[in-house]
This record gives sequence, structure tokens and C-alpha cells, in this order.
Amino acid sequence: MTNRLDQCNRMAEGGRIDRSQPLTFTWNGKDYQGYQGDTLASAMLANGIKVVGRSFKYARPRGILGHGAEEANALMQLGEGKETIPNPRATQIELFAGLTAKATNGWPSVDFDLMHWLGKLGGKMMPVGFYYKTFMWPEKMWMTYEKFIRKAAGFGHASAHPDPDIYDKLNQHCDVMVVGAGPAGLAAALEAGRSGKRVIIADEQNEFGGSLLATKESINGQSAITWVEQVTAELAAMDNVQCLSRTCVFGYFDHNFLAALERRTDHQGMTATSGSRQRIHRIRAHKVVLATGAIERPLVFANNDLPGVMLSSSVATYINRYGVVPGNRCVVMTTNDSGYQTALDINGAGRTVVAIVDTRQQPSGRLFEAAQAAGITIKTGHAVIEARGSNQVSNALIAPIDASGENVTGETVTVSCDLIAVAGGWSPVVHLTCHTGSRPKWDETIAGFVPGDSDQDQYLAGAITGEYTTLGALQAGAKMGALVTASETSTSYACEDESVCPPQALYLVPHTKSVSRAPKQFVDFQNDVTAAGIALANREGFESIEHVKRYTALGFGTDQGKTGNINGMAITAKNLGKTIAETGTTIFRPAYTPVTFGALGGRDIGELLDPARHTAMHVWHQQHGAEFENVGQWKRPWYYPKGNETMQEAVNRECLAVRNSVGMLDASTLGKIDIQGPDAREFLNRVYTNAWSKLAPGKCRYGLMLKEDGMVFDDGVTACIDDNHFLMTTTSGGAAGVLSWLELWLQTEWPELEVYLTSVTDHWATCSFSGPNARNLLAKLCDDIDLSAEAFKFMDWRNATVAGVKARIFRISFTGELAFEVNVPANKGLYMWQQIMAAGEEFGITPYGTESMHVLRAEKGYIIVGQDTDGSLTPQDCGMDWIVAKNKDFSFLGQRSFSRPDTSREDRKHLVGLKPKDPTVVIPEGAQIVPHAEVTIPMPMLGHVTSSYWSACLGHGIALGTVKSGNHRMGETVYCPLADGRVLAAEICSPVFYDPQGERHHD
Amino acid sequence: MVDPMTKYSGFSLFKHALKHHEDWQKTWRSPRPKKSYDVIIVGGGGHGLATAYYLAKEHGITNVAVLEKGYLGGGNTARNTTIVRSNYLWDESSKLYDHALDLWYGLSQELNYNVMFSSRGVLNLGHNLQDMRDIERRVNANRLNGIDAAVLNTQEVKEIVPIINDSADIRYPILGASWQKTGGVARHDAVAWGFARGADQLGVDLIQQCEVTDIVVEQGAVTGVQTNQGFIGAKKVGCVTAGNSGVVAAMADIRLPVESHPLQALVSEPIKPIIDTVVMSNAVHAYVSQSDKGDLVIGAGIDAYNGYGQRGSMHIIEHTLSAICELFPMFSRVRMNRTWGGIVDTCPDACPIISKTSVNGLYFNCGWGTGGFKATPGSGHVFAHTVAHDDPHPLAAPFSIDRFNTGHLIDEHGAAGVAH
Amino acid sequence: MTNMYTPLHHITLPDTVADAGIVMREDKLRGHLNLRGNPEDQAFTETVAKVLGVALPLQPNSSAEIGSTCIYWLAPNEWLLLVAAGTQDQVEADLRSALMGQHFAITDISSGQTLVNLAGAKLDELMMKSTVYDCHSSHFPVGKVVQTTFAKTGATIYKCTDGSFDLVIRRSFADYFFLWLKDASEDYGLAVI
Amino acid sequence: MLHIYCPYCEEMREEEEFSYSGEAHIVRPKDPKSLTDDEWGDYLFFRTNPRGLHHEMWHHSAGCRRYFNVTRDTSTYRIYETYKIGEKPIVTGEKS
Ligand SMILES: Cc1cc2nc3c(=O)[nH]c(=O)nc-3n(C[C@H](O)[C@H](O)[C@H](O)COP(=O)(O)OP(=O)(O)OC[C@H]3O[C@@H](n4cnc5c(N)ncnc54)[C@H](O)[C@@H]3O)c2cc1C
Ligand SMILES: NC(=O)c1ccc[n+]([C@@H]2O[C@H](COP(=O)([O-])OP(=O)(O)OC[C@H]3O[C@@H](n4cnc5c(N)ncnc54)[C@H](O)[C@@H]3O)[C@@H](O)[C@H]2O)c1
Ligand SMILES: Cc1cc2nc3c(=O)[nH]c(=O)nc-3n(C[C@H](O)[C@H](O)[C@H](O)COP(=O)(O)O)c2cc1C
Ligand SMILES: [Zn+2]
Repeated sequence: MTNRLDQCNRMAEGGRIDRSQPLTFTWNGKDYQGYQGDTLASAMLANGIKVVGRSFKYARPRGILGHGAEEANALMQLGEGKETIPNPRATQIELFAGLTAKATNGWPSVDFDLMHWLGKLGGKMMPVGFYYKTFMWPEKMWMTYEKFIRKAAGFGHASAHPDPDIYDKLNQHCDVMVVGAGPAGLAAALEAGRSGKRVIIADEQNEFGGSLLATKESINGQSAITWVEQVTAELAAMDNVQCLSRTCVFGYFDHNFLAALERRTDHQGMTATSGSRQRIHRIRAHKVVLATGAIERPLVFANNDLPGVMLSSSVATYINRYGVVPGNRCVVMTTNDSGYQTALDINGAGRTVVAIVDTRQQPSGRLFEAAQAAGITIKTGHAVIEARGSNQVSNALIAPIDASGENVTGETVTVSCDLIAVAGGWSPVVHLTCHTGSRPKWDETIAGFVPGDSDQDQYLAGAITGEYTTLGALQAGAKMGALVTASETSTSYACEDESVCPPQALYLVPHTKSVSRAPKQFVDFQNDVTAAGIALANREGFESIEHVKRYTALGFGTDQGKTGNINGMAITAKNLGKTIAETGTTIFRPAYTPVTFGALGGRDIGELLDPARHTAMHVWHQQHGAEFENVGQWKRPWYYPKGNETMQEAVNRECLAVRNSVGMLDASTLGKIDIQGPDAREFLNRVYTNAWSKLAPGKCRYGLMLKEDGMVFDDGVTACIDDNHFLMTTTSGGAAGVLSWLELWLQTEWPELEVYLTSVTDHWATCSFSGPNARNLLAKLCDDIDLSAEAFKFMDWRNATVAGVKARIFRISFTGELAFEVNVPANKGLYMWQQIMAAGEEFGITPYGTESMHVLRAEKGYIIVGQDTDGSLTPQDCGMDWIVAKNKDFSFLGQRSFSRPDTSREDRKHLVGLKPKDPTVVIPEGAQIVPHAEVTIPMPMLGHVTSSYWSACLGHGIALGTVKSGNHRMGETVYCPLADGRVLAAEICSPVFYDPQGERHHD
Repeated sequence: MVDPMTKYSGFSLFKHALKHHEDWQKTWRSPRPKKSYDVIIVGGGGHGLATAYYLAKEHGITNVAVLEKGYLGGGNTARNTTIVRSNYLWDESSKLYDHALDLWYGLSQELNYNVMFSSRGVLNLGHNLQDMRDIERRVNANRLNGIDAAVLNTQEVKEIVPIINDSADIRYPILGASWQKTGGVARHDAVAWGFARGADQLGVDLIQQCEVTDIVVEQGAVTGVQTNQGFIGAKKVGCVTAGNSGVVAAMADIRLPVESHPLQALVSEPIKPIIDTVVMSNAVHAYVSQSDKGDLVIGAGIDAYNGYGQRGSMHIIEHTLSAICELFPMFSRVRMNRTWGGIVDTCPDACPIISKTSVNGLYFNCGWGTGGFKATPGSGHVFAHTVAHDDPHPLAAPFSIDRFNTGHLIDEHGAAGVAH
Repeated sequence: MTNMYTPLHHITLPDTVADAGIVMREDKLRGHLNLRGNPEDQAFTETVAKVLGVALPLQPNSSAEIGSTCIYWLAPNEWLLLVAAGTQDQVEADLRSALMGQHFAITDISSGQTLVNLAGAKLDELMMKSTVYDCHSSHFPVGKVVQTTFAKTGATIYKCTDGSFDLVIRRSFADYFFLWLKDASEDYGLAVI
Repeated sequence: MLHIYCPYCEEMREEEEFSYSGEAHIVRPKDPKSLTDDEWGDYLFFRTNPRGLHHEMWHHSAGCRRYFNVTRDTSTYRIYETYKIGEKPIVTGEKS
């Protein structure tokens, strides 16, 4: 056993880690050490940790495959308790002191997993899609089977607690957005930055440099790292350039909008000590340069998922960037030149390269020769056809293959090794280009998909185009940087010889056995998709690559197939006898790498989820113990409980106060639209059902507004201020919609009407007080107008001074009592409210909320649009035919719809009153109304109860509801069968329960 | 007689395992199109495939082709959040959806294909007093229509979903919910594949990569369709093309009361089971369930603009996730894996169109908008009847296209919510 | 005046921050008048110019200023007049009588909104957090005025000569606005003066 | 995420400032009463809903509050032009 702290695979020197800063971390309950600059993955490898997880379906042991976003296996449960994060990749977790991580699967442990035995034994019974074929009997058992399937699925677990961190967002705007800070991106940003344009460059890694961070190459005669450092410093010094490291551009949306996630503090600890843990940049860019590089493909051979099989470029990265050699005896299998560099790096690190196994028959060139010179065994025309080992690689089976790469042509030899580095060619990171609907094109020369045509103003540079040399990347970057800034010239660069020998396209390494019989050859590691599984899917008729994806789960994982997809597509193509171009890709979608929900939600949570709108008197309501109701975005006082009062008690008290003396409601939330212009009347005639030609200044009128389908959609009182000037009120929730609706007609259909609309909802505060003492109360505060019933009639309004404040007083009533609405500029709303409360003290003035308002208006049979109506009632249905003008010149909005066959039916639902037969009963709102007391299910329904209350002043329950042909059924008894078994009887009656003659409000 | 090797079962799995799964047959044939058919179904989504299946199964009409421009089940069927329920408001729609729900039960057995219908229950949350009134109204209507439904209070919601934020002083506290225990989710792809396999076995030709480019009408009657694989004759043509219905209708010079909008959804990374039911909220706008793979499947809102791009705007996703984090604060550190969009065919009254048209022999089944997955078996069932008899199935009759002229709309915005 | 309470009159902060990155000041009780009219009608524009002493800004997103009066372009036929506290009635009356017989609208909305000045070293970042509009100086010069979103509400944003921003916000959203502001400036410190 | 040029503000603005308002150029019949139920139903509900070029109305709801028209491709989402109410579109190509 290796000592936990000895970092057995750590090189003595080299890499971008700081050996003077050791960091202790915990993996699966044991402590280990790494260094500042490590990722969790590099630190685990340094400590010789091989098995990092268990696979999804077969629970096979899995090790680290890659070194970045492409990692498919090393999903962690990071941290604990409320800080825990499910599923981050070890390769993208920067090490910090005290980091703890666990494997997400494996019971009792990752090294020994019981599920694995189940997978081993049952695996044969679990080919792709097996669950569609079984678990069907008996039908009821599916829920039980499902429970077990669910338990086995999933990787990490979500925290059980709310998130201790916050997330925020910045809206960014720039001339040039560069994605990726490898040589191509840096060169592009440099060019654009020097031109003075506003530039943002983002890279998901902790520092800029991309693949240069892991090479020994040189640029312009100095080491590539030196160049990176110089360029990074120059960019950082430019005011016009924003450098965002640890920032993944995860989505590319239409019209050059990009979304990026910046991990601000994840490298320091599990939670942020101040500010946001992560931040989303919402970037609108004029031009976008994508320089996202390429990802290496693994090779598909038997047992290629054993820990110890790694991407060749990742092995090189661990050596060069992290000073870690992840094996002692290494076999490098390659289809192209890049494996050679890795072999040289391993060799240089003092570990054994057992052999380079090159699938090409006759490789040659610079790197080939270098490997030969280094004395490395090279087996050309060979492949590793199988890996062996129990929990990790211990042997590689190597066999000669033919030039087509389809057949094993000779004896297999077994070599012992603990690392197999695989280099299966490169796949350009085309993901972002696909997000806006573009589809990649197959490029035969590079054996990879490159970005297709796009509708976005987008430029490409570097490995994303299949340009795999550093010089090529630099030049392309510089060229694109110049192009997007319209500059004539661009910087030129010089690098060493990078000539390469052509790669071989090999997507499935042959085995001595057929695909269906060979040990599993994995294509998609995370979802346990094998070559045999793909073959089976194809055999079963799943031919479209999208079907293959959906049937096998290829590319469905958290890595979204970054390593597996191309091999899977190529294997499908071959099975079907098609070209890869014909087969095509599945669709890459956001997110490029997973994005924290919290970050996407940003600060729009908690109180900030949706604005809460307050009236000018809100503070007073709070101070006086109001309970609030959400009405749209408004917070409205619902009722004002006193002492231990229940809601019903408070509402009874409030209602009786209004009926017997005086009560006051904050009515400021009603929408108010100021209408000015010579055609204001004509405009009102068109948008309301009733006539407005004759309403005189000083008068008000109630109006109903319809959509063109004839259905009621808003109502309110409109006052004539003077001939060219009206003030419309709308429902509280409907205000914004009504204004847009009115503007729509004015601006698009009736531009000839000389009318201007201005929202004054927020400008006016409204104190609405009702009750027999309302006039007495007003008289105490207002003496500059005649308040007598004769001089100031119901539905009149006046300019007056109230409590020394200039006000508009409307004599309108929603309670059926004598009532006044005092409107003052909202700055004086609180003052006015306080003055009226004080003056009303002698009358026992009682503030009341929306609940009492509802009771009071229901007693009068007044509707609430949205409660008593639901978009399916015409004015006639509401019993409001009286408000529909029959002979207006202009066919007002909605009028034509009345005469449609359905709207003109006699047996439509009508809004009526309902009086419970048992006077002590209040029928629940939402109760359905049926004709008979016997409940037989199913049973036809006549309508439903829209509003229902206890009427304290009448001493019985009252309700409003819709009833089929209700207007013709007055006096009939109907029934409301409730969920608790009760059936409540009610008599259909007029909706006006209280003061049917309207004497009180006319008083 | 179905060959025991073709019939799916644990037993057949075992026998095939012994043969290394080398002998599995095709799930469906890939026939070349015939010259003509009795019925052509345009659109190989769940609804189209179900229609073909029931045409063959219940009406003995087997000379049928389903023409699909892409791959079977690749439209909205491939991209919906799979919520199944029937607690709609109005008699007409609740009966239609409940007919479908009845068919969900036993569907796996009927098709011999496990569609993984999981009756884990569906909650529709209420966040303000009007929400609760609407919930009461709908639940009462459901009960009296014989549909499983109940109103729950906040505590009862909390018992079913212990992780939900039931705090009373959040911006929009949960006041209660409607609960349909018999609702749930299903494996969307399996539904398409199960119907496809069932239809194929009954002789229906499933023709993929076959785009209908024109509907040929002579003397007021349909005679066939023009496709990228040539002309195919038909006595009757049923169009079940969801988001593309407007485009297909235009081929027969018909306009529909339908607009196509992007509707987005997303999944998290797979996590261990944490939510066992379906939670929907219109007011806070979040819809979530957890798939059997472990990913949280979340429905976002509709994009307001017309769009055929199968993608929408980012702020819609952001809005949805702020709502999710509000309802489920512990999901804040979970991560979004993938988002995508579908093209939903929305009707002004949020109800479908299952209808004959002014062209003889041409039928449309569309307008399911944001919520037609749940209806898949029922929709196919009543549409097959409508096509077979040239007369609407009684449950389909109210959904005729005429209603937009008569005014007999069935406004389900309240119950359909904004989506799903 | 003791009977006046501005939309933000009740806001409080637990402690005052020295070196606050964001400084907020409510420009209390300014007169706010919404003016509508046809910009192509010279009679209208000239009359208004005569009354106000300065021409109406006709370019989109522009403004004009004279003394304590500031005019924001809101739409082709719509302007916001910000006048000295308490003078709005007079200005309204003057305009009404001068424009008599023409088609125009003038509406006092002084109580419906308030003017908030935001300044401070962290202003740029705060604006990036809060609005989708590009407030970068290269895109938002002094004197420009823009109606756009502010968090989940709207605002009319004006760039002042000193580089700070004046925001017109609606009264009923003022509490939300402040809640947002407090939250967004948590990292920088917020001072209210 | 659309970026829309408001012809009144004369600037590109973010999608979040706008509300969509459906198909453009649907004219309210001059005399609704003279229409048949089918004609009226057609005006109310039936839309062209094309895949491709679409003339549509947007409302600069968080900006200048003006309605205006946009010619946009509903499959690529590319915007070809925006123009004021009352103006005619320049781009009217065949449906793609
Ligand atoms: C994000 C999202 C979430 C949803 N969530 C839910 C939910 O939770 N619950 C629910 O009940 N519903 C939901 N829905 C709605 C549901 O997906 C659809 O209503 C349902 O799947 C429609 O099925 P379909 O078979 O009619 O359409 P589709 O599956 O779209 O099938 C139509 C088919 O027609 C094909 N086609 C189109 N034009 C042509 C042509 N010219 N020639 C040939 N073929 C053509 C298409 O390629 C497509 O395959 C959701 C939808 C979306 C987009
Ligand atoms: N040996 C080979 O065959 C081979 C193959 C491929 C590449 N290369 C080397 O790779 C380099 C290519 O340069 P390049 O600049 O094109 O690529 P690069 O790989 O150097 O840089 C790409 C950068 O983009 C970042 N990135 C990718 N997607 C991102 C996203 N969505 N958001 C934020 N950042 C993202 C990556 O983190 C990376 O740093 C050259 O140096 C070349 O030699 C070599
Ligand atoms: C219910 C459901 C669950 C899904 N789960 C996953 C998933 O776990 N991983 C994944 O990559 N995609 C998942 N998807 C999304 C699909 O990959 C794909 O995006 C979707 O079917 C739309 O197709 P398209 O992206 O090819 O257009 C899921 C889709 C649905 C409808
Ligand atoms: Zn504008």
C-alpha cells in the first residue's frame, strides 16, 4: 500500500503547481495531499488513486479519463451538508485546502461495489433498451420496479438544505467576444484589444493559455508559456478588454447573445466568504470569435473503461501541467501523431513506455523519429484490442490489424502495464456553434466535424476548424482578430516545425471476437453505451442517429458525449453502410458544461422573485396589523385583525362598520389612465360597450370592456374631467394589459383619433370610504364644495379641498353604501389617509381590506372581473345587457361576436345570485352546481359558485355563480355537492342581495 | 400468432441473451412507400402513430402509411416533460383527457412495450386566492365528471413533497394544490416506439425521412400527397403535425387558428431520487419531475414569438430556474445539463383541434400546444374513429374547427396553465 | 411640507457605510409632467419651446435642460418634463393655456414616480447587474436618456454631467427598487444621502 | 435572445424590453356587422403562421411604448427589417 501522503506519482519538478503550498484534501473519507494549482483529478492521480466512480448501469469501476470538460467518469460528490454539490468533474475542481469529495456511486465502496456483481451477472440480461421489453407484468408492479430502478440511477445527491451561497448576473455588451483563450483565442483578443474595441475573452479554465499550458512548444523563439504570460498581461492591462478566466460560455443564443458562467470562488472553498459564488455573464456581442479548441477522442476497444485507460493528451497534460505521471508502465495507443508526444513526455518523466501501439501501418515523420531516437518500442499496424485487470488495467492485449482497421490479422500478445494512453484523433469543440441551429459538417481530411454555416456574426479560429498546429492557431486567431476589427494587417508568429503524418480514422478497434461477443467495448463511458449496444440498436431498426442516441443514451450524460459521440456516430454509420456525413450528429444544446440552477436563477429569488408593489399608504397598513393579499404584483390589505380575531370575525366587524357607520379601503391599486384629446369620447365609445357621447364634465360612468371575441375582460368607472379629458379606472390586476390594449388600437387601427393615454395609476392615491356616515365624515374635512345629495349626486365627481389638500372626490360606490373616493397625489396619500382616519374616529371609522370589499360588493351583486368572470362570459351572460349600447355608430370592440351562434344561445351560463337554503351555510367558492341532490357520477353540471361569503349584515350566506339558463330559473333550487359528501342546496335569485333599489348609495 | 421471440418479455430477453442478442428483429420495418394507401397519416409523432395503430386495431384499416419527415417520435413527442393528467376544467376537455388517461393504464401491456407510465401523482400548486378558487372549481368539476382529483392544503402538499418550500412568508407562498393521484409521467420515446411497433405489426407502413411537401386536392377532395419521395395517393389524409400544422394546412390552402411557438424544457444532471411526484405551478411558473434516470425534468415557459427553430430565448430559462429555486431551495446547487425547445401549436382556447376540414377526406389533429403528450393514446383513438367514419368520435366532436366560427370555444387557459 | 411623503421616504439602512461604492440620493418631490404632442407640428413645438425656454428634444433618447427644468425624450410624441419642486402646477397651467386649441396632452405624474440619483465608484457594475441596457460610457454619453428595464421593473435612465445616473422609477415599485439596490450593492456598500 | 431595432428609439434593444404582439397587418374589418360568422371567426383567430418570413408586431413595452412591425424569419430568427406602423415591409420574399 502506498502511503496516503506520499504522492507516489508526483514528479520532482515541473508543472504549474506550487510545491511550496501543499493542500490536504479528503477522498472517500481518507486524507491526501496535493498542491496549489492541482485539480482534484491531478491530485488524485498524484496519489495513485485509480477507481474514482462506478458506472451507471453495470456499476463497473471507472477511473479518470480526461483532464477537463470532456471527463466522463470522475463525477464527484463534493463537500458535505448544505454545501454539497452533486456531480462536478474532478478534472474541473481546483484543489483547495480541506476539500472533501466522495464517489457518487458504489456500495459499500467504489472499490468494491455489490451492484457490480449484479451488473456482471445480470448484465447479459440488460442490453440497450431492455427495460422497454420487460417489467410489464403485472401492470401494478411497475411502480415497484421503478422504485428500484430509480434508486440505482442518478449520480450524486442534492443537498438537503437551502444553498448558503448567492449568485448574480452581469449584463455585458461588447464589440468582440472571444471564447477560448488558447493560442487562437489569445491571438484574436490581442488583435481586437489593440484596436481599441470593447473585447471580452473568456476561458473556462483557471488560467489563460489553453493547450499551451501543457506543451513544451515555443512561440516566437520563447517558451509558449512565456508568450501566454506576456499576452495575458498585455490584455489585462487594457481598459477595453475584460479577461474572464474560470468562465465557461455555456450557451450561444440568437443574435450573438452568449451566456457564460464565472466560477468566482469555487477554487477557494465550498462557499463564498462574501459576494456571489458564481456569476452569469449575459453577453451581447457584435462579433463573436470562437476559439474553443478540440477534444481528443478515446479509442473503442474491449474493456477500454478500466481505470488506467486515459486520453493521451490528458496524460501529457498531467505530466506537463501538473507534474503528475499517472502510471509506471504505459502503453500508448494512437491513430495519429499526438500519441508520440505523450510517449515522449512519459519517457521524459522517467517512467516506462512499454510500447507505442500505432494503428497506422506506416507512420513516419518528426515525432515518429523522435520516439525511435528515444528508444521507445513502436508497434505499427497494431492495436490494443483489449485491456485486462480487475479494478484497474494490469495488461494490454495487443494484436496486429489490417490497414482498414477492421480485422485482427495475427497473434495477440499480452503486455503488462498500468496505464493505456489512447489517442483516437481530435474532435473540434463545435458545440457552441450548434446552439443557434447550425449543424456541423464532416471534414474527411481531419476526420472530424467542423462548424457548419451559421446565421450568427461568428468567426472561427484554431483547432475548432481542425487547424491543429499552434502556428496555425495563432495565425488564424490573429486573422480573425483583424477581421472583426476591420484592420488590414495582423501580427505574425513563428513556431517550430509541427509537420504531421496523416491520421488514421479508426472508431472501433477490432477484436478477435465479434462485437456482440467480445468483452464490452465502451463508446459512451458515462452511460455504459457499448459498440455492441449500438449494433443492437441498429439491428432493431433504430437507424437515425437521434434514435440511436435515445435508445442507447449515447451522449445523454453530463459530459453530453464530448468523448463518445463521434465514435458512436461513426460506428452507427458503419453498421448501416452509410458515411459519417450522412449519419450526421445529434444536436449539441446548451449547456456546454452544466450550470448551477442557482446561478441561472440569479438574484430573482426570495423577495426579489417578483416585484411587490405598494401603495402610498402601505406603511400605515403594516403598522396597523393588516394581513396582505397578493393581487397581481400588488400587496393589498386583506383584512385588519384586532387582537385574537379570526379572519371571519375581522371581516364581519369591518363589513358591519361600513353598513352601519363608515369604513375605509385603500383603493389606490386600481389602474388609472388619463385620456386627453378631442376624440376621447369617440375612443371610449369604441372600447367600451356603452355610450360615452353625452357624459358631462363632473360625471362618471361605469364601463365594460370586451375582447373582440365578445367576452368581458375589464371594467371600471371613467370620469369626464372635461370635454377632451377623461380619467379611466381599470381593475388592479388588469391595468397594464388594458393600457397596452388601448394603445394597440390607437396606434395601429385608429391613428386618426386624436387621443393620448397616460398611466396615472401610481400618481393618485385613493381613499375610498363608505357608509351612512361617509358624508358626515367628508364634511368635517371638506368645506369648499356642496356635499348635499342634490348638489353632489351619485356618480358625480368634484374638485375640492380635503384636509387642506387639493383632491378629486368621486361619489361612486362599490359597497352599495353612500361612498366617496378621495383621490390625491400619492405623495399626500398617507397624509390624507391619516387625516380621514383621524376625522372618522368619532364615527368609529374602520379600515377594511379586500375581503370585506368582496363581501360588500357581492351583497350588491357587483362582479369582480377575473373572479366572477373567466373570459367565457359576455355582458349578457353577466346579466349586464343594460350596459350594452345597441345603436352606436361604431361597432365597438367585441360587439360582432354577440351574434355568433354560440354566443347568442339562450341557454348559456348566466351569472346569478345563490341563496343557501340553510342560512347558516357559506357554500365554498368553486363549488359546482348541479340540478339534483342525488350525486351520481358522472353528473352534468350547470355552473359553479364564483363568489361566496357570510353576510354579516344579512345574517346568512350569499353567493354568486354561473348557472346554465340561470336568468330563466329564478327561484329554482340547485345543489352543490362537495368533496366532503355534503350537498348544499341553494335557491337561484337575483344577484343583488342588499338594498335592491339602491337607495343607500343614492342617498 | 406472435412469435415468442418477437414478443417482449423477461423470458425472451433471457433467450436472446443466450444468443448474445444477435437475433433481435427490427422493431419496425422500413418499407418503401406504396403507390397509394387508404389512409395516410402525416406526422410520425406519438399522436400520428397512435392514430395509425388504432385505425388498424379498431377499425380494421391496415392499408395505412405514416409519413414522417424526420425520425419517428422526433417532434414534440421527443421533447416534452411527459406530464400525464386529466384534471382539466371543462366537461369536453376533461372527458377527452380522461379517456386518454384510461388508455394509459394498460398501455404497456396492450402494446407489449413498456412505456413506463408511472402514476406517481401530479400536484398543481396554488399561490393566491384566485388560484385556490380556480383549483376548487376544477377539482369539483373533475370529481363530478368521475375524474380523480382532490384539493390539498399546504401541509398535505408538504407531506407529498417534503422538500418543497412551504414557508408562509415567501413572495408567493403555497396556499394549496390540486392533486391527481392517478396522473404521472411516462417515457416519451417509448410511447412513440411502442405505438410504432404496434402499428407496424398490424401492417402499417412507417416511412421516415419522408416529408410531405404538398397535399393534392381535386374537386374538393384529397387524392394524395406530394413528398420528397414522390407522390403517394390516398383516399384520406390525416395530418398530425403539431408545430408544423400551419405549414401543412397551407398546402391545402387552409388556415388554422393556430400559432407555433417555441416551448423550452431542460434537465439537470442525474441525481439520486429526491422528488417522487410531479409538481406544477402556473403562478410561480415551474414544472418539475424526476426521470427514472435521475435528472430533474423541468418545463419552462413558452416564448411569446412565433418560432420554428426548436429553440427559444435564455431569459425564459432563467425565469424558470428562479422559480424552481424558490420552490425548492435545495436545488440551487444542482446543475442544468441540457436545455432544448419544441414547436408547440397553440390554439386561442388552449384546446386541440380534432376535425374534418372543408376538403373531403382531409382531417386535422393539432393544436395540442403545450400539453398534448398526456393525450397521446386518447387522441389517436378518437382521431382514428373520426378518420375511419368520416364523422367525429363523440369525444372529439366538440373539438371541431368550427368552434372558432360559432364561438363555442373551450377555454382551458386556466387549467392548461401556460404549459404542460 | 409635512403632508408629503415621497415614494422612498421610509427607507432606512442599518448603518451608514464609509467608502460606499454606491451612493443613492432621492431627488425628492420634483415636478414630473408628461407631455404629449406631435413633433412635426411646428405650432406645438414652438409653443412649448416658448413656454419652457428651451426646444423639445426631438432626437430619440436625447434630452434638453434649462435651469432646473430637464426634458427627457420618451417617445416620438412623448416627453417627460422635470421641473422644480412645487412648480408643476404652474408649468402645466402655462402650457395648457399656451397650447389651447391644439391637440396635446399634459399630465401631472409628480406623485407617481420619483427621481433617484445613483453615483459611486461601482456604478458601472451596478448598472450591469441591474439593466439589460448598455450603460458603458461609449454607448451612453452624458445627456442621453433611455427607457429600459431595471431588474424586474422599468426605469428611465439619464446620464448626468458628473457621470452619475438619474433614474425615474415608479412609485409602487420603489420598495422593490430599493430592495434590489440594497441587494445589488451589498458587495460595494450603499450609502443613502 | 432577439436583438431588435426599435424604429422609434432608433436603437438596437434587448428582447426583454419588448412584448410580442402577433401577426402584423391584420386589419379590423370596417363593418364587422356585415361579416359572416366564418369571416368574423377568420379575422379573430385564423393566422398564416408561416415557417419562414413573418411580418409581426412588437411592442416596445419597457421603452417608448410604441408598436411597430418586424420582418423576421421564424425558423432562423433572423430579423430582416423593422418598420413603423402604417409602413410597408420591403422584404416580402417567398416563404422559405
Ligand atoms: C418543452 C415541451 C414540454 C411539453 N410538456 C408536456 C407535458 O408535460 N405534458 C403534455 O401532455 N404535453 C407536453 N408537451 C406537448 C406535447 O409534447 C405535444 O402536444 C405532443 O407531443 C404532440 O404530439 P404529436 O404527435 O401531435 O406531435 P409531434 O410529436 O410533434 O409529431 C408531429 C410530427 O409531424 C412531423 N411532421 C411535421 N411536418 C411534416 C411534414 N410536412 N411531413 C411529414 N411529417 C411532418 C414532425 O416531424 C413530427 O415528428 C410539451 C411540449 C414541449 C415542446
Ligand atoms: N497535437 C495535436 O494533434 C493537437 C490537436 C489539437 C490541438 N492541438 C493544439 O491545441 C492548440 C489549438 O489552439 P486553440 O486555441 O484552437 O485551442 P486550445 O485547446 O488551446 O484552447 C481552447 C480553449 O478554449 C476553452 N474553451 C472551450 N470551450 C469553452 C467554452 N465553452 N467556454 C470557455 N472556454 C472554453 C478551453 O478551456 C481552452 O482553454 C494548438 O496549440 C495546437 O497545437 C494539438
Ligand atoms: C423527459 C426528457 C428527459 C431527458 N433527459 C435527458 C438527459 O438526461 N440527458 C440529455 O442529454 N438529454 C435529455 N433529454 C433531452 C434530449 O437530449 C433532447 O434534447 C430532446 O429530446 C430534444 O431533442 P433535440 O435536442 O435533439 O432537438 C431529455 C428529454 C426529455 C423529453
Ligand atoms: Zn422604442
